[in-house]
Amino acid sequence: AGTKVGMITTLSGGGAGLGIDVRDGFMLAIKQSGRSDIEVVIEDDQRKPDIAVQLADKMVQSEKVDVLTGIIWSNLAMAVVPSVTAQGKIYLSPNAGPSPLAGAGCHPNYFNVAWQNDSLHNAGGAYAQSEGYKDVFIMAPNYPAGTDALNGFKALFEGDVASEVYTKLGQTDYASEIAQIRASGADAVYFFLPGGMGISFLKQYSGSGVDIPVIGPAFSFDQGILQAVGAAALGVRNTSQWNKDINTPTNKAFVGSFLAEYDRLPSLYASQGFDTANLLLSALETASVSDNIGFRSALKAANFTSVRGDFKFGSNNHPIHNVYIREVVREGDIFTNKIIGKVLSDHGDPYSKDCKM
Amino acid sequence: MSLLQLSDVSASYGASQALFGVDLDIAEGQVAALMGRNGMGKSSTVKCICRMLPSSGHIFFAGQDITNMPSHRAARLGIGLVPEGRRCFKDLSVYENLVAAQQAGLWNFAKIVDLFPRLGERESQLAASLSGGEQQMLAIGRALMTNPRLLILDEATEGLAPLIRQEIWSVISKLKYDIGLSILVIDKSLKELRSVCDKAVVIERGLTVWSGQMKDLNQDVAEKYLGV
Amino acid sequence: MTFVLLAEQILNGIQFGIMLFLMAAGLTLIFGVMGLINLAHGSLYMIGAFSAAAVAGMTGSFILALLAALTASAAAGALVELLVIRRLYNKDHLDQVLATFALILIFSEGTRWIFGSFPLFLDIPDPLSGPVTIPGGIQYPLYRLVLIGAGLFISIGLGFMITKTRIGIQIRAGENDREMIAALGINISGLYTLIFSLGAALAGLAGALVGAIQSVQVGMGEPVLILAFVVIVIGGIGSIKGALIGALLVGLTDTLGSIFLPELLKLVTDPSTATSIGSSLSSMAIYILMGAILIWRPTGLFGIKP
Amino acid sequence: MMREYYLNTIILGIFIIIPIWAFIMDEPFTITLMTRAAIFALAAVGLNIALGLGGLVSLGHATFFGIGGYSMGILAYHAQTFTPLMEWPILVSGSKLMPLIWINAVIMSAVAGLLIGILSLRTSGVYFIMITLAFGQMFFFFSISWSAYGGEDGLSIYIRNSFPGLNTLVPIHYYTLCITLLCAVLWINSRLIKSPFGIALNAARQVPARVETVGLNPVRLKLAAFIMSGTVTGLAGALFADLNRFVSPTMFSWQTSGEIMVFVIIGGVGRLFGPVVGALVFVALEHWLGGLSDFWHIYLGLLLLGIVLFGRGGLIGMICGEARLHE
Amino acid sequence: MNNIVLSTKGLTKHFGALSASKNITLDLRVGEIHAIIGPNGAGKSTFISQVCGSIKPDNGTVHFLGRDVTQETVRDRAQAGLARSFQISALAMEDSVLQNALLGALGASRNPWRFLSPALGNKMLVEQAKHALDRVGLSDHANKRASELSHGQRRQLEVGIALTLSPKAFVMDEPMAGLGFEGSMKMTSFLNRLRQEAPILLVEHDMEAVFALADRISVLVYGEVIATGTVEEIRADPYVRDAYLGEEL
Ligand SMILES: Nc1ncnc2c1ncn2[C@@H]1O[C@H](COP(=O)(O)OP(=O)(O)OP(=O)(O)O)[C@@H](O)[C@H]1O
Ligand SMILES: Nc1ncnc2c1ncn2[C@@H]1O[C@H](COP(=O)(O)OP(=O)(O)OP(=O)(O)O)[C@@H](O)[C@H]1O
Ligand SMILES: [Mg+2]
Ligand SMILES: [Mg+2]
Repeated sequence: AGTKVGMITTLSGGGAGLGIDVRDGFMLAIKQSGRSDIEVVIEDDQRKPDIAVQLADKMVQSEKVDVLTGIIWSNLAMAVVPSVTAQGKIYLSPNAGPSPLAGAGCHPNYFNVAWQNDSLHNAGGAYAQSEGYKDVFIMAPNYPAGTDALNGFKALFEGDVASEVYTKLGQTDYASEIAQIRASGADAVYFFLPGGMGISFLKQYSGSGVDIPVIGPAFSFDQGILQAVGAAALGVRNTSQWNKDINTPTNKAFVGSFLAEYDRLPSLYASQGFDTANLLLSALETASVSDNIGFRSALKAANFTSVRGDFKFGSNNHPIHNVYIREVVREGDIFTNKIIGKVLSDHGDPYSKDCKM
Repeated sequence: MSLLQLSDVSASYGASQALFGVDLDIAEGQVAALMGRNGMGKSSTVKCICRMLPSSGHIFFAGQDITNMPSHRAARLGIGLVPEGRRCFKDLSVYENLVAAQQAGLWNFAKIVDLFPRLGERESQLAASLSGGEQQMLAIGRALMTNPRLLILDEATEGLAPLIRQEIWSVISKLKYDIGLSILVIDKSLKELRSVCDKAVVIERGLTVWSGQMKDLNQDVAEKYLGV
Repeated sequence: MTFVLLAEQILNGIQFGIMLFLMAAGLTLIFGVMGLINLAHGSLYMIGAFSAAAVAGMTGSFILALLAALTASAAAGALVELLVIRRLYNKDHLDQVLATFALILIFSEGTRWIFGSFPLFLDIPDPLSGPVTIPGGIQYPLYRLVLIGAGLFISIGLGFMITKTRIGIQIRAGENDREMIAALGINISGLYTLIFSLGAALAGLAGALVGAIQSVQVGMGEPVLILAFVVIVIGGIGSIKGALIGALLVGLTDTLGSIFLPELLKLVTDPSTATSIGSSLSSMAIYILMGAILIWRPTGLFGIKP
Repeated sequence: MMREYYLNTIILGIFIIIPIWAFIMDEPFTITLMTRAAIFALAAVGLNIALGLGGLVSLGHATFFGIGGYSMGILAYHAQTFTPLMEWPILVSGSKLMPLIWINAVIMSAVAGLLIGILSLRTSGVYFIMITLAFGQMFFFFSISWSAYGGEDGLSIYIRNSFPGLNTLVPIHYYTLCITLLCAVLWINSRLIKSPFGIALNAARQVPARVETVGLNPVRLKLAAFIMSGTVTGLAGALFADLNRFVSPTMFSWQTSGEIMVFVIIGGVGRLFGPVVGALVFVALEHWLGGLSDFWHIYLGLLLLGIVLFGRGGLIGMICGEARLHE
Repeated sequence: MNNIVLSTKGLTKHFGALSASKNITLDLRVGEIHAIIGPNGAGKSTFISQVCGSIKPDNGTVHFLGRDVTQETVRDRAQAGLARSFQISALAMEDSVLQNALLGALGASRNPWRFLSPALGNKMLVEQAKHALDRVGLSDHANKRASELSHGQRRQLEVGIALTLSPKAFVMDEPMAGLGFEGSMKMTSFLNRLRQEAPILLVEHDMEAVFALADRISVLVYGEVIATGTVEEIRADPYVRDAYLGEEL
């Protein structure tokens, strides 16, 4: 019998771009595999937790899928993952790695193919450290992922924190924070402001005349939104586990085929969707989904070539991979990223020690 | 030639029909009274004339068929309404109420203040806080400010002190004799109606049951249809 | 905290307030004066920003972009008024809520359908970019000063139009009794179409102006919408002066709250709890402000008392 | 025009027949969907008490929905982690027992309703809409940053809470619970409309000055309605959280308030079954339209627009005409 | 003096610079109709509102049934037996005529806090309401919506609601306004009988009715009582003729 995959992702409303990229990356890999025995059911969660839960129920109860994937946002993942894994389904996360699911709440049926939420922030701290910054202004929205981000940064940064600022979720005007940055005397700024918040901040920052260097995780500088930030982002350093210029045959093939298929450059999210599908395909080669134990160990072996290069799972089923630092550059008339160095090698996450499975 | 002519006008509020065939005719310069007991359809007739209530039948004003005209265009042809219950714009000042729909002509703000000095004293007060009678004056002033050819007064003396009421009646006569304005009046004071109006139309249950010269409105008719 | 920083933050608060006013200006007409609850106002704001971004992308001219924003949103406004809103004036607030909620869905997804799911680019024109130094030694982005100017200009213009001109009087009369003002010979439907599309144009203009320093994306209108309602209600519905003062109050509360609340709390608890509690309090601050003002003055600061 | 009474019977029939059919056909998800509709209906029936009867346009009913949800979330979370809810002055531990959770949700919502109501009822009209919205937003932002209970991530409760004698994990069992509660509340509501309180409240909505001159206190009447309304919506919140086995700040968001209000308006404000029809239709549309296209919100918007523009008094008004006077 | 039901002493009220009431002292005695007349804007409705409690006086007191009620609310006074009808109809327009009357009966029973029993099942309340409708001649319209009534019929319902309260005193603001010839006559004879039940403080511009009904008349001009007396005294008062009556009568 074939394999049925349920994908719950955000396809409408404000955050739709991310979900669409994950979906497209995922479907590209499925298509390239040429397998016709894999059926993917895709549903739109509208970025609402209750809808996501409802869709998960639908996938499990009436679609009777074997594997679930697709969720973009941590809070939606927290709503869906514990219950579907408890019901014996495999969940592969193409994005979002909230810390509870990596630590005490880990589950043998849950695999994260993207990153644990702290990863890129750890790398941010490490990079600031390696650049010799002494006093960094750090900023994130006031919600769990924001707190995680700043803690993640501080974990590998040994200098001083000039000021730790939590902004409102969805804030659009950063004049006051920029004034604080200017007055803080910091020698660098680290910020985590996903989506539109990051765009607003960067545009306003670049017009403010403050020229303290800025560092952030990949999310605010990804292919999808970089064009909207425009020149304001040029030169900004950001951390990422993937970039389109990673020089491996797999990655080159991926970038080329994605561009050919969808007529746009792949984003980080597309790469994660692609990896997720390839992980699944690799496990299907050696085991059947009906054999839960066997299939899980096939997944855990991660016997596929990730577009990001080396990839393996840690004890908590979260990635151990390299994290790079990228710089925003202009290529022709589009803005994109260029890797300028590796920050962390074979980096896992600190939560695996709390994971007992 | 008749200025306003209604023939066989009927109208309903949703499912309940209020008018069943009203006929009415006012010539240029005429003052007519529309009479009938409470709830017989006087105000509904007025609403039809002012196009606030959709109706069937025919309504002609100044030679034009206004039966299906939108309200504001009918008003622009020269129908000035003092509605039942005053309906002043409560959040507007007295002055603003008056100038809101002003049209050039004989009447202007100064003339209205001459007519009702009280309105001048309250010029910048909000209509909502005016006394009942003051609101009534305002509604009359507001209609005059549009300089109509036909003035419709629906219970315009309701709630006015006797002195002012007399004044309004004398204004009505003045409008009639000095400038030859056509007027349609609804009022409960038979005595004044008799002295000012040329003709009368009586409606009962939404039907015109009597119409003719005012002097012909005898005691029998009055008793039968009006209860006096 | 130094004096200059404090002064700068107060300036930021005022600036944010005026920006809020700019965003609320169109709504002041439609909601404040015409009395129509238009949830789709945020969509008109978004339409302005998107059309500006599209035209700026094609022509590179900011002026053309602004013109495009004005035209597109005014046209959208007029269309919406003629097709939908017109039938809602006589209905109660609830029907207006539902219909304009439906319009949000249509506009948001329609925009995404046309422009795709990714944010668009719209930037400050070169002559207006970069900071200037204002007296007191504060460096301030020139563009923001321009926004302040635009906001003040619009508030004065609107205030004049509503309180002093005949059109203003007629609109307010229509808000009290539409049927009656029509019976007095005013084409109130036509007038309302005009005013609605003027309100829409102002929203579009704000979207384009503000979009240059924020992100131009689907859904950008809704947070603004709520803030704009807050601003108008604090000031008192129908009062332009109220809206302006409400906007300043909200701007100042929001900006100063997010700075001082954490600082204040640091006096009593450890820094990281203080920052987190402080910033959650500060996100509630404007709602607490609104609640308090309405409890104190149930019709807002400058609203007409019932 | 169909008599409203018959229509209501048909709607109740739908709520009974479809789940039974789904149970027989082994379509558990259909039952889940119906459960969702029933819970939304309950929330909206709650709002309709304030909105339809009391004329209180509350754009903050998500407050109660969320309070109900967090009542469930917090109690169950403490039970699940074996930590006490509070230790002082008395030791209170969590619970996974639905009746207890419901009582807690109802009491908490009533308290919130009382406080919010007293303050909000000083205002009226649009100001009331906005002040209730403000309270909703306060709760929303508070819950987002309330890290003890998950903040924006919310709280996951891995196993649905229990009800004596039922296996709540079986969809049809849980559905039976929800639909029973819905019917009970509808019955109470139908009595309420015709009761002395209902008549006085109805008049207080239309002419408060008149109510006052006959010696009744319109504000107190409205406050009572607001509290009742809040408790029903709060109860629905607890059920909803249990349906999803999850609560998060979205339950407090203004969009949730808006949706609950949309249910009521789609069905028909002030109609006994208005909210029920509204919720059912909305859930059905959400489910079916979602499959049509990525841009299904456009269709949903057009449908809603059609309902407002062409149906006076919501769907029920469309089918049954203007509300009849209750004799 | 125990035949005084309602009295005011020195009632004063300012709206900004305007004195709407100046030192108004008057009373209402058992079995009488005390009419208050005066030019428009003289302050009659303002006075009535102070008597009923919806406007608080700046100065002065209101006594009802021997009790100082100046600080009491509209509701307290209504419960004590003071019934008011409005100058501009205040009815629950969406409800039936009967329900409107029922509201009054409910108010009289003082207990709206019954949630589950149908109001129309309460015989006593319904009887009370129907009786009141009967008396104002609206029983044929009991099942109509209030919004379907004509202006005049609404005025009748206003009075009907006041009746259901079985009050100790009536305060009526222009009950004749909007009634036709016939209606006015009926209302006049109705009020004439009503005074046996409870005295009436009557504000009215319809002089025919006032002269036919009033035992005493007070004339209010610019917020001040300039004269109080019997019908004959007031008709003869040259100043009142000047300020108010004009050449009528
Ligand atoms: N808005 C309305 N909805 C439904 N029926 C109405 C409405 N307005 C009036 N009616 C009905 O239409 C009939 C005629 O009413 P109309 O107001 O025209 O009477 P009228 O002659 O002006 O009476 P009055 O002298 O009391 O003002 C009445 O029976 C009334 O019940
Ligand atoms: N809230 C207010 N603010 C300012 N002025 C007011 C207010 N309420 C009433 N007035 C003024 O007080 C005066 C008295 O008003 P009131 O309504 O008592 O008059 P009235 O004697 O009942 O007149 P009418 O016979 O015309 O009904 C009026 O001139 C009115 O404009
Ligand atoms: Mg009439
Ligand atoms: Mg009066």
